[in-house]
Formats: sequence, structure tokens, C-alpha cells
Amino acid sequence: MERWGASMKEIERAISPPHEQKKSKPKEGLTGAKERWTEAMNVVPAILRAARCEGSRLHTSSSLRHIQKQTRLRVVDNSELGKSAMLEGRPPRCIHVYNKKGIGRTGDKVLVAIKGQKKQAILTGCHQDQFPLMPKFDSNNIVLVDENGSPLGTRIHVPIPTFLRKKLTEMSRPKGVDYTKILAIATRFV
Amino acid sequence: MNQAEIRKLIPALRVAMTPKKRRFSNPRGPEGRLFKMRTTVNELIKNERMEVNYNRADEARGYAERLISEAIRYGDCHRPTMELADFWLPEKQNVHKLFKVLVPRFKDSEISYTRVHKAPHVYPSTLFDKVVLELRGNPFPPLEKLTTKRNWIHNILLEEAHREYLEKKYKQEGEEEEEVQ
Amino acid sequence: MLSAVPRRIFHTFFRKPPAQRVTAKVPPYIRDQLDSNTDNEQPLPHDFRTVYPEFLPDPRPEWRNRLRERLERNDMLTRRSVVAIPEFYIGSIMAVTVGDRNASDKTNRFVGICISRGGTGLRAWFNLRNVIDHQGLEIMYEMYSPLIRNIEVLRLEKRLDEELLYLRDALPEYSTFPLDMEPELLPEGAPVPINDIKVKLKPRPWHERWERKNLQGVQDLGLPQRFYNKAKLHEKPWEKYDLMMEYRATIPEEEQADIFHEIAPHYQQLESSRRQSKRRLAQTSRY
Amino acid sequence: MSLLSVTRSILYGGKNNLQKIEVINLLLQQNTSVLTGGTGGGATTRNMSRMKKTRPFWQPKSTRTLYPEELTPSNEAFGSEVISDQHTSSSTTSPLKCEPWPRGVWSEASMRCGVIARKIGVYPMWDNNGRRLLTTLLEVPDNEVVKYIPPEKLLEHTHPKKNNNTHTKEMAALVVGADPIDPRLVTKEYYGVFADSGLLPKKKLTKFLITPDAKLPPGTPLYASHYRPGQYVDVLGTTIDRGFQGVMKRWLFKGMPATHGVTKSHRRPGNIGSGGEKARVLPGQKMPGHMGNKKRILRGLKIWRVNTKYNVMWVQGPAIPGATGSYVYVYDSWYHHCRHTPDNPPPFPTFFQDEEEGVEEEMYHPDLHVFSKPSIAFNEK
Repeated sequence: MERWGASMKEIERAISPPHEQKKSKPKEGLTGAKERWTEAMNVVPAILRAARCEGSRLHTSSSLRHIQKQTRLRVVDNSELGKSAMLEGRPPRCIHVYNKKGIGRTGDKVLVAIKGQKKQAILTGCHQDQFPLMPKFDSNNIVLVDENGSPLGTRIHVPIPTFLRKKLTEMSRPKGVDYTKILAIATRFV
Repeated sequence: MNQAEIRKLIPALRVAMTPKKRRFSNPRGPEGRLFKMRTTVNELIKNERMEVNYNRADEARGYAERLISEAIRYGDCHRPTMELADFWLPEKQNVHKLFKVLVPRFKDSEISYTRVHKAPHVYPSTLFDKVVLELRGNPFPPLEKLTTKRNWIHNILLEEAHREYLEKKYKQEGEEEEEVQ
Repeated sequence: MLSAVPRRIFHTFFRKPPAQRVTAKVPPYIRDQLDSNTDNEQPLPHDFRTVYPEFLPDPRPEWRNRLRERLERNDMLTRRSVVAIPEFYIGSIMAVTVGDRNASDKTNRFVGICISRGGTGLRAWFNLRNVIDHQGLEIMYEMYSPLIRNIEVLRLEKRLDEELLYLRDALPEYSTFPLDMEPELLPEGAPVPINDIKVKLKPRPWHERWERKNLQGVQDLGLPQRFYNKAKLHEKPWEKYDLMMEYRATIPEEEQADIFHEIAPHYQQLESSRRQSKRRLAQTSRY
Repeated sequence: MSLLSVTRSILYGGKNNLQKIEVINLLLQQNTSVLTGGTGGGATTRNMSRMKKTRPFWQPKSTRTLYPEELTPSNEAFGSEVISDQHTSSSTTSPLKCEPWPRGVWSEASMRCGVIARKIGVYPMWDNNGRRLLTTLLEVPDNEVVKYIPPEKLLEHTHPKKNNNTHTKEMAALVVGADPIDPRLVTKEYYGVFADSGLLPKKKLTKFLITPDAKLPPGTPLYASHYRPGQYVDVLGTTIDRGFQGVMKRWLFKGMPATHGVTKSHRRPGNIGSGGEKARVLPGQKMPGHMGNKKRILRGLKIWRVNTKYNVMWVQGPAIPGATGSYVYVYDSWYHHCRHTPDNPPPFPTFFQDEEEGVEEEMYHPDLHVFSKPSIAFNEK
């Protein structure tokens, strides 16, 4: 971890939730390390997550890689909220899945806790094993949406499955929520 | 298991096998199970005939058959086969016996290399079925009595009946042909 | 005289033997009765089992049935006569086009490296992996699904390992392939090249404990010694001596020959389509 | 064969005792070797069961204890020759020993005969939308009608108090057998069942209840084409025997935690009831016990494809009870919405495949993707 210029303790403090940070006052010079750290996060987020898990010696995802409550997700649109949350190294957590099973699959709507706010989001890619012809992603991707189903961002910078065309159309209501705007801001379908 | 193993091409066993392996209890686990099998296979190659429990014999038989067929197929200049023989035959004179005696003996064999006979329970004994496991072509006297069954009364009578039956049949067929002509 | 016998032995001798569950044994394989002109029988090609592994049935005896396997092979051959399924291996780079009701032009093409392959008969499948827009993606395809329009092999090669699932934990450049990749040249009759590239993995945590898998195609994992010590404890070095375990996992040679004999009338067609796909590789890369 | 009976009479009932003793001595001499050839067997049978099996009147005991006959190979061949002469010669001339019976006409109240099938495996098929289906393959192995039991005869043998179909409705029955077996292996009584129809004895025998208009003469073969793609069937099979099992495997209970102070109760059921009024174990309480080896019926399964050459049908679903290779009984579905309608009557009383010409080898359901057709293409909408 030394290559990022931050010691393990500093990193842990940097990525710990805000109320814990208040208890121990951050020393001077940590801010520089934190910045460098967030920069690194921007480049290779996977390495950060790896470092965090190694640091805490705790695996929070189950072996089936279900998306359920407390699962950390990755925002893949360019909304300000999502971008800043990802850059700070505080990825949103799923706090509810809007289906009967409580396990999110591609195209399901979830409620996430992101930077102290509650936001709704659509799962655009899942890491767990998928049926044939359905792409399996390396991360659990979400696109933040508001109450009307419109995305908060203006662009999705990773591919999304074509299956969403059908699923989101089915989820939309004629005079209610309309999720199909997500399809319009996608850059690539697989 | 979702696909057959394709790394190796193995000739078919000439004996029936159980669909799953028998799990002999052993404190050393699966490794210890193989060591158990190894004792039996080694003794079989050495003595060519032995009396063992049925389950043990039936399981070890497959290993012995496979070992001999590997030896026949690849010979003693093949490193993996030599390693196999080295594992399965801890007494090293048996390795020589395998390649120098058993391979020539079974080279052109079309049938299995081993045989199993039911053995009696000798009082006092355990509950397990006893069998005699032997290599074919061993120097000992044969276990089954090679008596002809032809002179038994029911066979003589049946032979006579067969002759009568054929006579009757040919006669009938001849009559039918005549009728046709 | 009975008193001379130890009490334990006396009781065990007269007690009824325990009721055993007798499972039906698997009889030794008997070759199919071939046609009268056995001279025409072709020998089993050495690469039959590696090129067409799904033609060999699942070796689990409880699920075997000759008639079902034959019907399944007939269906596979029929499907192969419609859509050519080329020769490929783990590590080959492939492009698959499928019919997709939701795609804009109703077809969907994906390029990726084959990281795993499995299944027998009509259940055969393979997994492709690629990194698109810095996002790792994997898609599983069923080989005999009628949705598949076309399967191309863009680069025919093998790797050092039998499964490349560790690419999920490798740096993304090792599984990044351009979507407009051109098919690459392979000289006629040349053996399939083996790519001995060594992949660099990301730091832990990983999807699996790769240090326990005896991987050939990865660089030094750079773990502390205790990981290798633990891996050593989980090794099963005796398994390579377990001849019957090996046997139960395979289809015997004689049976493979029979399977080959059964599909031999179609084998020429299979081989010609296989050769054609290779030649097409050569032609397209010429200009 | 009369001489064989002479031998038997000498051995077991002959008048000349001296001769009898001599023969027995001879046999004993020959047979005294303790070690017998062939593979040893660990087979032991359970004789603890006190349940008496009552056999139905149409099905006598089929198996007998086999002992080494010690026949010479030529005499063995003689036996086979006699059997083949008796059975194949008659079948080449006419499969039926009797005159063809008048064939009934299908009405909505009719009940057809079923078939005995063998489960030979499961594999996927795809429908025209590319959706994957798992289908079970059922082979119909040499099914033939053995006997027709008219209603009055059936009524004699049914329990008068039991309220079954035979009392409310005029029902007959057809005894159907599958898979021929060597007659030397079965009892004389069992062989006698087949003697009238001139068939070889069958390995599997069963009775199908029918309405009298669906009757068939003995010797009529039944094929997989008795059913058509698109039809629905009920399949009765015996589930896989799993022996004595605990509640976690048998009833999918959750068990108890592995740690947190739990000792020796990780796979136990826990509480089985409360006290008070119901201080007893209520009937139907899920407990450990024997699992499997029970007859289970799966209803309303669609038939997707029928192969008339190998007599195989592809039936919806992977969950047909029984292991691969076990026998199952196939009936026309009993569900109302799965029954035949006058617009789409079934082949009645059965499909006479031998009399028809140009029977297709493969029959597919129109929704099923045929492998010889090109890949599925979705049109632009």
C-alpha cells in the first residue's frame, strides 16, 4: 500500500464512515494522503476495494454474490452525486430491493444510501452468475434515478444489457414512472 | 461431473465395477484408502492368489486390472507408468515381475487379468463375505472342478430329445416342400 | 466345544449378516456389433476427443443410456449441419452472433476469450470474457441453442491452463480484445499454437484461492509464505495414482471408437467445415 | 421337452427309488465343490418384512429361485431353439392369434389404454422463441396387449365396499406388458398368462383401466405414436429410494446452528409439538424416516416430440419420478383442461402403426424448434 503514499491506518481512517472520523481528529497531512488516495480510487477502484477488504479482514459479500441489503454497488452514470460518492471511496449501499425476493437481478429497482441520502437506482449489471446469453459484469452497476424514473446523470459510461430494453419498458407506466430514459443515455449495449 | 475427462485415453476394464467407489473407513482419509488398496494389489501381484473380504477384493481388483493394462500399454520405458508402478508396488521385486512376467503373460489376453471366486465361511469367522482373488494363469492348481457335464442324466436325455425334435422338424419341412411342389 | 470359542466370535458367527444395499454393477463395456464390412472402419482420430468433447457422454453410470445418447448425438449433428460450430479451445478468441429480440438490429455480436467450457451433448456451453469500456463482461453461450447465428474463431490458440477463470482477478489488459478484431492467420495443417503468456493478477482478495490451483499461466502471486504452506496442506498428491477415479471420469477408448464409428458418415462433413473455417481465417487475414 | 419332464419325474417323483437315489448321488458328486466360479456377490435379502403381498388376479408371481441347471452348451441352444420356433414362427405369419375385434369410436367419456415406458434421460430442447425447455425422454419398449378383462370379470375382483370407478361406471381393463424376457426365467403360472396370446413373457406387466369401447385384442402392439405431440399425459413412477433419512434431507428442515452453544443437535428437527390440550404428536408430523421408493404421479405434462422409429417421446419437464432406466406408466391426462376435445380426438383405441403407411419418423409440436431448421431470426417490428 505504500505505493499510494498512504499507510494502512490512514487509509482505514480515510474510508471509514464520517461519524467515526469525528471521534478521532484527523492529523495534519492526512488530507494530502486522502487526496492521493481518492485519486488512486479514480484510476483503479477495484484495487481500493481489495485493499479495504484486506485491511479489515472481512468479506461482506456472500459466495453467491447476491445483491441484497448492505451490498455495495457501483454508480456508472455521470451524475454529480454518484461521481463524488465513487471518487470519495464511499460507494452506495443497497438498503432495499424492490422485489419480493429481496435479491436484486438485472433491471431491478433498488434503494441505495449514498452520501447520507436515500436514492432510487436501477441495476444495470450484476456480478452473480447469469442465465445463458445474459452478460455477467465484474461489478454490480447501478444508475441513479429520481421518483419519476428519470436518471440523475446524462451518460452511462459502461455497456448495459439489451435485456433492459424489455425489462424497463415493462416496468414503466403510461402516465407514471418512465424508466426508458436510461436507455437513451446508454452509450453501448451488449 | 459435466464433461468426460479427455486428457487421457483409457482402455475399457474387462470386469464389472461399482458405479461409485467404496469408502473404506480410514483415519488417513482418501490417501489411507489408497494405501489399503495398495497392500492388496501388491500382495496379489506377489502371491497371485489370496483370500480377502469381498468388498476389498472387488475394489482392489479394478486397481490391479488398470495397473496391468497400463503396464501393457506403455511398457517400462514410460515415466508416468513407472511412477504408477512405483506407487502401487512398494516391494520393488514386484515392479520387475509386473513388467517382465505379467506383461508378456497378458499381452494378447482378450479377457480379464484377474478372477474372483466365492470362498466358504470357515468357522469361526466374521460376517463378511470371503472370496479368493487370483491372477489368471497362476501356477497353482485350478479352483473349480473341470468335470464334463455331458454324461449327466438330464443332459443325455435332452440330447436325445434334441435329436428327435430336429428329425421331426426336418420331416415336417420336407412335407411342406413336397406339398408346395 | 463351544465354550472354547471366544464369545464375540460366537455371536458374530451366528448373527445374521447386516442387510447390505446392493447397487447394480456397471458391466464391462462390450463393443457394438459393427457392420459386416469391418474393413471400412476408420481408426479413431487422435484429436477426436479434444475437438469434439461434447460428443462423449457424461461418464456417470447412473445417467447413462445408449439410446438417449444416440438420439442426442443425432440432434447435435443435425444442428451442426445448419450452423457450423468451429474447433476452439480454452484461450481461443471467439466472436458469437446471436439473435436477440431486444437488440436494435435483432442480432447481438460479442467478442471475447473463451475462459471455460463444459457440458455434454446438447447441454454443451462455453464462456466468453472481454473488457469493454473498462468494464469486465462475461457471457455464457449454449453451443446448440438455436439462437446462435454464427460462431467465429478469431484467434485459434490454447493456453497453459484448463480454465482461465483467474482472468477475473487479472489486470484488465489481459482480457481486453477489440470488438472489431480481425481473424488471424493459421497456416494449413499447422498444430494449434499454445500461448504461454503469464498473467499478472491483482492483489487479493480474489474470487478463488489461486495459490491452491497450481496455475501455470500466472506470474508470481507475491503472497506471504503462510499462503503456500496452507496450500500445501490442501494438496491431494495421491489423486494421480487413483486409477479407478481416473477411470470413472473417462469414457473408455473402445466406447469412444464406437461413438466415432456411429458419427463417421457425418465426420467428413464436420471435418470439412472445420477445415473451411480455418481456411477462411487464412483468407480473410491475407488482405 | 417331454424328456425333460421325464428327468424331473425321475428326480422328484419317480417310482424307482433306487434309480432316484443314484441320480441324486451323481448330482451331489458333481456339485460338491465349495468354490464356485464367477464373481462373488454380496447380496443379502431382507426377510424381516411381515407384510403379505397379495397379488392381483391377473398377475401371478413371476420370478422363481434360479439354480445352476448344469446344461451343456448344445442343450442350452436346444432350449433357445425351441423357444424361438414357438414364438417367432407364429409372429411372422400373424401377430394376432384371434380375429380382429371391432374398433370402438372415441367419445368424450372414453378412456384409452396407457403405455409402459422407460425413463431414459433428460435433455434440453428449445422452442421457437429460443426458450430452453428440459424434456424427459420416455422410451416405449415393445409394449403389447396381453389380456382384455371385461367389465363383469373386473367387477368380480374389485372390492364391493370400495367406491372405485368400476362400480360407478362400466369399466374394463387391459393388461399390457413391456420388454420380452427369456421364458426359462419365469414361473409356469406367469408364463401361462401369455400363453393364450402367443407372446413371449414380459418383464413388466400392468393393468390399465379403460372404457369397453377402447378394448384391444391381445397381441396388439402399442407404440410411442399412441400419443401425439401437443397432448398432455400423466406419468406415474416410483421415486428414487433414498433409505432412512433425517428431516433436513427428507423435509428440507433448516437444522440448527453449527456453533453458539449447540451440541449434538445440528441436524435435528427440534420441537415436535406443544403441551396442553394436544399433548401428543399430531398425525402428519414431519419426522425422520424412509424417503423415496414411493409411487408418485406427475400430471399434465405436454408431449413435445415423438420418434416413431425408436419409440421415444419427449415429455415436458425434468422431474418425472424415478431414476434413469426405471419404468413409468403413461396415461392420458386426467386434468379437465388437458383432456381431448372433439376437435382434436386421439388415435382410438390406439394408433395402428403397422397398418398405416408413410408414418413420419419424427413428429414435432409446432412450437418446438426443429434442429434441422435454420437459426431463429427475429424480424424487425
